[in-house]
Amino acid sequence: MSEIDGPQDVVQADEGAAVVDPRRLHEAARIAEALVFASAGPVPEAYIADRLPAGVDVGHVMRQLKALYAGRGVNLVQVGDHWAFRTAPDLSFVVRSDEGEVRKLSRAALEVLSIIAYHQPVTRAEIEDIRGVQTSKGTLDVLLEAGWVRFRGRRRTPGRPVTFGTTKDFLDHFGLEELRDLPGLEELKGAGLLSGRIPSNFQIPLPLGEDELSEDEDPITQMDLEELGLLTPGGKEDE
Amino acid sequence: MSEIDGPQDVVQADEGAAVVDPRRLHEAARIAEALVFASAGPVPEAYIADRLPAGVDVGHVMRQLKALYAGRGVNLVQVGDHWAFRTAPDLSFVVRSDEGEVRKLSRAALEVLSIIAYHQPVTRAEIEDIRGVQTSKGTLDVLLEAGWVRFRGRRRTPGRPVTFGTTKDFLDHFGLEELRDLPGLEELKGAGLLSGRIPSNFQIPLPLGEDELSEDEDPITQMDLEELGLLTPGGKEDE
Amino acid sequence: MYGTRFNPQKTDASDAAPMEELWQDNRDRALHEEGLVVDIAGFEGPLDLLLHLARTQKVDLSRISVLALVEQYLAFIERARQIRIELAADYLVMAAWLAYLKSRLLIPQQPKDEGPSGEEMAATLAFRLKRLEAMRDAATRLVNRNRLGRDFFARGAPEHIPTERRSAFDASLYDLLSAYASLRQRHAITQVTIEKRNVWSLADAREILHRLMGEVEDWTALDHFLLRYLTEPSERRTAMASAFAATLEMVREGQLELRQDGVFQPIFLRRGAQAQRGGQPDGQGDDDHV
Repeated sequence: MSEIDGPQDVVQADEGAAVVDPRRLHEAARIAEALVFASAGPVPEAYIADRLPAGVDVGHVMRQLKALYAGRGVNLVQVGDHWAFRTAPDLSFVVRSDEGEVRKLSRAALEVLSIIAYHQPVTRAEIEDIRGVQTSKGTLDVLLEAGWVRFRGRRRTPGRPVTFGTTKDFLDHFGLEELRDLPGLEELKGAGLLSGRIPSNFQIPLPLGEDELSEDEDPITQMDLEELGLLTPGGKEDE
Repeated sequence: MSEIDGPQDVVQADEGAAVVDPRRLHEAARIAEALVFASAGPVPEAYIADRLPAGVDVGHVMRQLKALYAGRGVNLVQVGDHWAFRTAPDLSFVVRSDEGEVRKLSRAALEVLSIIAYHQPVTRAEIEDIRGVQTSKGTLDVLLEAGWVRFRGRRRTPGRPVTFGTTKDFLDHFGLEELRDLPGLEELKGAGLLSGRIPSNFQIPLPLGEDELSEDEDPITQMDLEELGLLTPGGKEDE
Repeated sequence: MYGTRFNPQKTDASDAAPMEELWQDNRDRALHEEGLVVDIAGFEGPLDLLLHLARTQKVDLSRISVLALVEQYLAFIERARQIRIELAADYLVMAAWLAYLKSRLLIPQQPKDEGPSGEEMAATLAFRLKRLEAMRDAATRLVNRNRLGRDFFARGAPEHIPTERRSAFDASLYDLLSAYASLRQRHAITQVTIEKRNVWSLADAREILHRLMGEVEDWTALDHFLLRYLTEPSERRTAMASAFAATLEMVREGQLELRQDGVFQPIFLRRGAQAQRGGQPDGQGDDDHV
């Protein structure tokens, strides 16, 4: 028995998993491990699945691997529907990266990033409404360039404004498995602060021009975060 | 007991190792693991030793870690007096299968692609007019090869020039539901991608959808392609 | 009541693990009781200022006195005006709205009154402040999470880049859009410079007139003067306008005389008394020999 105290004791048989030859499963785990370990960026689960022996459930394998690495210096983490190995955060005192500093965000950029994360999909006009100020040029640019924010689609309202959302890199960077893990998301939702609905129909005017597009108004399918409840049911987005 | 068949059974107590608190040893192994994982190159054993808790024998820890990873998809290997993680040799086929395939699109190709996206249907002459430089055949070939650009039709003007457009794969790759989701002038400005210093008559076209032919456009036929010599099987790219 | 400094990032969690310097633009958002320093530049718009004022009430945002808040804001704006600080339009618009809100809150609503009641408006304001504050807190919590490249790390020596894409090429939408935007922008700006050359500045016109003066003894039509410069039809209008404006100035200096026999008739000019004496104007005549 190893003094190093291997992680074997935390691994439990996954319920409901198909009964597969253990050697096949072991081989699958080795392949998954190698694929994710060899990559710096998160690896799509579907990509791993394609490379596993037939009949092996990728989700099952990944959950087992995650448990296997849970107490170790390197952890297997989920980033959306991707997987990545990352050093354990509590070891940050000893591990230092040679590559420069983590990107610093201006106060405004950070605020805009949070608003996009919690309210997505969200238009620029809505961001400005929440902040009560025009978004200066370059703020969104910085977030787009960092790869944390992306154009998601268009809102099905007059003018069809473009909506913004966060990316997989955003989740990866902030150590989030999924958007549900955003700190305080539930409380904010519970307090009605993410609904975008203001209790009365009155709005404080913004004196300067907001986004106004006069392009055509074909319906578009909106990517759904509805499941997350980040979208107001019924889609009254125009406050 | 894990079905994945954890590596515990291969680890053996190292003979002659000093008796150390197992938790201390476990912590040392975590640190060593994280250090080697995050490093861009093989890590000197002395470097690791410096970062381990006092009284822990680095050689002992590394040998144990090596044993721990021996049967796994990733192995800890010794290179002189340095340590590194490597994909298990028998799995290199999984990792290398598509190595080196992904290339960054050149600046010129990005420009041409974006012009085709926004201005489609667009002829080569028009692309050159917008860019102000000649477009090498190689650039268009790269885009055709990538599967992002296609021949749409032929313009009903003298010479019947071929028109270019984007493909479904283009939309998929860039996460667009439809061409109309491409941000317009106001949105590019709002996102800081276009500065305010543009003439008032500056316009960004609304691209014509994939399946719509414009009025002065004929659908392209197989014959056209052959006649034009544009169907080079295998796509000899000259970039 | 303007006493405290507002440093949202330091209110909580300041004793938690290594706090990063959160903001690049850690501007001093100080408001002093004396009212001598009213630093509007420290605020990001009127809502931010209102939130700051609300925080000084030191109560839960849902229980702030909106009326008191309105008065604080209006007093702040008033003070800023007294010491002649230039206020952005947003602040004044907000002040007007708050003044209206105040009147709504003070005067009981008439039965047939249209629009939201003062209470509804106040609730709206409180909601917006609460939401902004919530987003501020969320931002702080977000940025203090363990972060990739600072607290946890990726594989330092990756062995491959997995890709699901059939495409052998990589590019993001951002790459695409920024390539397009900068390309179009580059060309748009080039065009602007070309157009600029088509416009005669006053200085240009003056310089040309100076050069031509030696050649003119008697009354000559302005058109004739400029004939050689007007090969490009598009330049005609700007050349005439600038040249005429320049002649007026030169007439004032006595270097030219100007005559027009009737409306829409040709404009004639000849050397003025100053020029005949060989006097050069000081000032703008510095670059007349090219």
